[in-house]
Amino acid sequence: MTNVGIDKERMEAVTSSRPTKRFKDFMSKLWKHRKGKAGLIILFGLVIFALIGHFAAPYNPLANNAAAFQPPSHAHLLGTDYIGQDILSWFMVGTGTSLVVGFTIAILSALIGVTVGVIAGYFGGKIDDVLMRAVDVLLVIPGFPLLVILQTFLPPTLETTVLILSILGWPFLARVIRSQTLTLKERQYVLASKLSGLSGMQIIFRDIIPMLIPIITINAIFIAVGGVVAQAGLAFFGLGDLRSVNWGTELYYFFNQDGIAYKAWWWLLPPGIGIIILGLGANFLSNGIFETTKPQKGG
Amino acid sequence: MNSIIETNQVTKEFVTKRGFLKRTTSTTRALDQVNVTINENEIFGLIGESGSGKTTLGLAILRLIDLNQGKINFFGENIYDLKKRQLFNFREKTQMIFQDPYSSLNPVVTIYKSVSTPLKVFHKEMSEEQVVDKVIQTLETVGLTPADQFLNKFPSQMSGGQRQRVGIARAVISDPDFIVADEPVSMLDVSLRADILNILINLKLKLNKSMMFISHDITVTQYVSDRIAVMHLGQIVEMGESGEIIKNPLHPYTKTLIDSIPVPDPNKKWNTDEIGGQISEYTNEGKNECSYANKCPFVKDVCRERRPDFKEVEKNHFVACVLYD
Amino acid sequence: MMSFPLLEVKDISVEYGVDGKTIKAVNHVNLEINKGDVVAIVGESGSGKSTLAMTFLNLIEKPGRIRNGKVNYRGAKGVVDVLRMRPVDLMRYRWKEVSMIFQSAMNSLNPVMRIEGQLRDVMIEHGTDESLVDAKIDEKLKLAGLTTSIKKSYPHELSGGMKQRVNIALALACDPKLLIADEATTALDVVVQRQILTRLLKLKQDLSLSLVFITHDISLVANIAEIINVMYAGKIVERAFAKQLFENPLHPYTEALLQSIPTLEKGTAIKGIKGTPPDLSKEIKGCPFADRCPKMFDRCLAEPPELKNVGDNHYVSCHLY
Amino acid sequence: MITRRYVIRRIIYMAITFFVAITLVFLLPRLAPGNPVLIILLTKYGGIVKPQQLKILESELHISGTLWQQYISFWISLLHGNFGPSFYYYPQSVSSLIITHIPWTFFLLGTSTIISIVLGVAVGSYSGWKRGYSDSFLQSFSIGLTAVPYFWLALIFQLVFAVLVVIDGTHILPVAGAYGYFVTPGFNYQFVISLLKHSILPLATLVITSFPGFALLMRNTIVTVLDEDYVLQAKAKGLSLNTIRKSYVNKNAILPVATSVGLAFAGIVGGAFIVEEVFSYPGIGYLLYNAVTVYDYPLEEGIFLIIVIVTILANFAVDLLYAYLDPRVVLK
Repeated sequence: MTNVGIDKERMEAVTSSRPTKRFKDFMSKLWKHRKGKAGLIILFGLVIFALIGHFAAPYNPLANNAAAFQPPSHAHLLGTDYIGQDILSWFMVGTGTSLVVGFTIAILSALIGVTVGVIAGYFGGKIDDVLMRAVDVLLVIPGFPLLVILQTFLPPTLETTVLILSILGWPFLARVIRSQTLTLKERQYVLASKLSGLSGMQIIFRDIIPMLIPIITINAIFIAVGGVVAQAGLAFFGLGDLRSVNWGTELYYFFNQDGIAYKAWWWLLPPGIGIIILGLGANFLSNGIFETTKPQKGG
Repeated sequence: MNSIIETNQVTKEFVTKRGFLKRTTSTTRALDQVNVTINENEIFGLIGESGSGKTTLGLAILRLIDLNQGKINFFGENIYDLKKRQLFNFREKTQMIFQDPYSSLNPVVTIYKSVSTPLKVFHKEMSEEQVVDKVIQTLETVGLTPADQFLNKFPSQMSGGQRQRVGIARAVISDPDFIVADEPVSMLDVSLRADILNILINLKLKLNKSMMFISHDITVTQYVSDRIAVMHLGQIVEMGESGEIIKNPLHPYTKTLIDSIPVPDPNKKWNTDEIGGQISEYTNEGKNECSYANKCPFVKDVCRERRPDFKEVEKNHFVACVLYD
Repeated sequence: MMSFPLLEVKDISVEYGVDGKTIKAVNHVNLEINKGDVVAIVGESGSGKSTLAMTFLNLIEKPGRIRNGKVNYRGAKGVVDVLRMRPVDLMRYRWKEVSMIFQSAMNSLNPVMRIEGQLRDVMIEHGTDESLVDAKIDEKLKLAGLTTSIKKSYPHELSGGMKQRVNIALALACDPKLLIADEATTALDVVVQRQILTRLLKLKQDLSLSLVFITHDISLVANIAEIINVMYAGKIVERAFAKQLFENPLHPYTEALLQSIPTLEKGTAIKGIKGTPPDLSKEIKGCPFADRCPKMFDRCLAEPPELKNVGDNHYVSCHLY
Repeated sequence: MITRRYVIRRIIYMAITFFVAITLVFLLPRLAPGNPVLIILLTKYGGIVKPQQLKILESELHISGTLWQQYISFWISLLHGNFGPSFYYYPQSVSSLIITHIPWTFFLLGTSTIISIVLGVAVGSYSGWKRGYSDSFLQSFSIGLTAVPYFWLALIFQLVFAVLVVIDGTHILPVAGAYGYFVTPGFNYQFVISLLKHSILPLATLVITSFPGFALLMRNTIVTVLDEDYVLQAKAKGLSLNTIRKSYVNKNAILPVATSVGLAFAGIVGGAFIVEEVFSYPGIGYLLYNAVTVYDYPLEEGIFLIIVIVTILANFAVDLLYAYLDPRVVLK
């Protein structure tokens, strides 16, 4: 053949798999999608807000040197709480904690869920049976009462709460991933990879997991939001680490320290609005990812 | 002529469970004591309707499913006895071309990566430059010229016909001895089929490949094949030289099949008097009877009493039917 | 004697808006179907043949839209344009006058309704007397070659061939004048395909139906159709009686198509058509087949050819004639 | 279609789920190192406890004998329906406490689930069928509502109806309890009215936060179903829009909603519990909240096991309903 002398540049162009370019393409598509863009902006905004809170909150959230139950004023933009702590600072720092909680739960749950789902779906047989029965059991036990029982006996720290929520957060994802894997493994290119001599693990990482990334991301986003809400709910129930500064404990103190009697709406609104904004951002972003990655209908 | 593949009493059963408030299991024989021999440097056509077991046989010959019974020899060695290392060597020597050009290429993997994979796995000694050269050369063999411009493309940037060529390139690049082509043109537009079929014929003529060509379309099959086997409900009912099968079909099923083919001749209008009866669905449940007995116009009592033998009626022309006893 | 077409398509164009692009799926097509005709429309995927058939029932839906043209139907009350009917009239026209067997037999039956129910609702809504419905359901199922016992089944309990026959029974439910079969047998095995198509031809004779077959399989239409339309890139490029078309194909596309299909006679080599069909979202200045045509010359790139009668009702759209 | 095999398998699987839940409840206190009784006493009560309570704790936790013997005696008492005495409400038994409180939870859960499904399906099918502006409005509205956390909404209702909107010293709507202080429980007009009034805010909280999920799902499946070939064929058949909608679209679109009810139910349970806490509604969620506050472990465990049983049965019922709705489903 005449093509023996291939220059280095072309070699690289041919052999690189170009994952960064695919990511860039995806991001630019997402940015063009109205909801996807809105989701990105909202979530990015929340992160910035939390970062500012971490480094430059107006007050130490746990310093109680102002008068209690002060409505919003110049000194305290969101007023003060039952022992005179600055609510804006509380909320800013709390946003950070809640976001970290959600993010960690999402990562841990997604790791477990994807591993279980892909293994069950790809290898099938007995492993699949056992794993899926476990998933069914976990799915049917109502989460909140189970959380209450677990948190009662485990040390009341934020870490245990995150751990429990991660351990309980994956079953639904595992089920979704398994059914997707079952479809994907019927694709002829999986058989082609097998015939090309690739091993099961190589096929999983080449032909299965890349296709699952959008659906994993979408589910992880919902797990993150669910985790934030669940942690807040637990804290609200008086469980977990009540000294931690986050959205849930803010609501807990509002409810248990006469926030209602003092009509302290400025205390109640921020955490709820925070959760709503997070939920909206997550919804928009996942909707954007879904619509920009779904396969085009063939003509 | 040397045989490359020899199947011996190959049987594969699928079990389905169903029933209302009481459990029944039914067994379907996808392959029922199949004996075929595929020779070196030959295209062996396998035809049958959907559900006849033809794809299952293709998968069995590549050891992609487990058998209930029987053995399959590849160059005289039973592939179901191969150990891990030998199986790897067997994989190197066999390949498959798929039906669906859209599902047979991973959409996020470039053409270069798809096609080069068998080479990189089976020929680890090759340098990257050699691999690129070989990929380019192979793409040009299947008519993707200039090959350069396809290397970095993703499947979504190519047409169905081009993708099917990529699939063929992937199958031949590691220089296998034997290829199973499973309905390789049935999803392509009519005007694109001819080129693909001609490429397959050239693989045999120029590269001395042996092939099993699976299809439901007799016209297409006889165009590429040297010999044809007709499959019905998991059994081979007739086998012979392809011209002979078309001109002189023996089995009643083969006759019906050939009669039903549309021919591009306006003088052969279909006769509206010969309306067939009701269609019913049958499966091979492994009963001791001819698999065609339920539909055959020439059915006799004996057809339901035993299975007809698969015998050579004329030279190299085999049929399984009591009419030729 | 003047013959009046049963259905007359005049200068129809259909577009699809996808991803900000406009795809011209059907481009200024004219077609006539006379009473008792068996007409075939042959074309490869993307040629616009199914879209064209959809206009007969005014069934084009978003993102598609009919750009211009008329579909004139000659009914009991004279000629009406199907595309401009009042919704009430359109409901009455559909299925009662023109019915259709869809390509996707597997998916075109309602999965949660028994076969019986799907025949019953269309009969009742088109005014069949309640007391006659049961007998008619049985009659139509028998016409389609099915045992009447399957009426109690759900679609998922039937095989592909049986579902397609249910679709035939459905298409006959209201005794239409014209039946469109859109790739009605593509997914089926050849034996079943032949059984179903001969049955349709028989029904055509017995019930004085007109038939339109839409298919990609040019061999198939030779055996069943009287008049054949060849479609390419949204246009009819050739129309002739079956005998003429196969014995004397005029358009280079038809010629190439016939050369690309294998026949049972051994030894005749076949060859494909090089290139791919044009991108219908782009403006095509000349003949849409020009860049794949072996006989292409300058004029082909400059101006689009018209569909002309070159004698004996043989129409072709090519600058060679 | 439901096979016997399915029913048997399902019963076994329900038993397994229950078994896992019970074992978890049994093992949890033992996971912590040391004597669980001492740990509870020291950490939760600072060691100050009546001798009587110490006894209850010991018998309740079944801490005599080997782990295996403890486990068996734990099972035996459970099988007798005996969750032991409550730690805090002594001498009332856990079972009697649950029995007096659970009807309220059933009422909240049942009513809110049904209203949410009906409302969700109605809004979703309107939205999916209509498309256009009202659809995008309803969609954004539903998405917005799904993001609202129920406990926060409950607090907003509290704030508004307990202190902000009080006319002449009376509340427009009651904000605590299940019925008024002065009415006598029974089938009398005053009681029923009081009951309904008290349920408005808790129900509203639950319905507002859970119906949008059903609405979005219904809307999306309607949109998918409208693309199906059988809907196109139904249009070609010249059927009236009403028939197409009823027999072809809704009948198919309702199926995914039916499957989601089981999962959603497990979620609504959590919502109901917190709502009971906020509105001092005397269901088992409120009871659980109190149990958590006073470290009444036997009570927590009893409530947990009861709610597990209820959810398992609800899921089973949903599966049967689904098999009834979709002829294609064979429950094997």
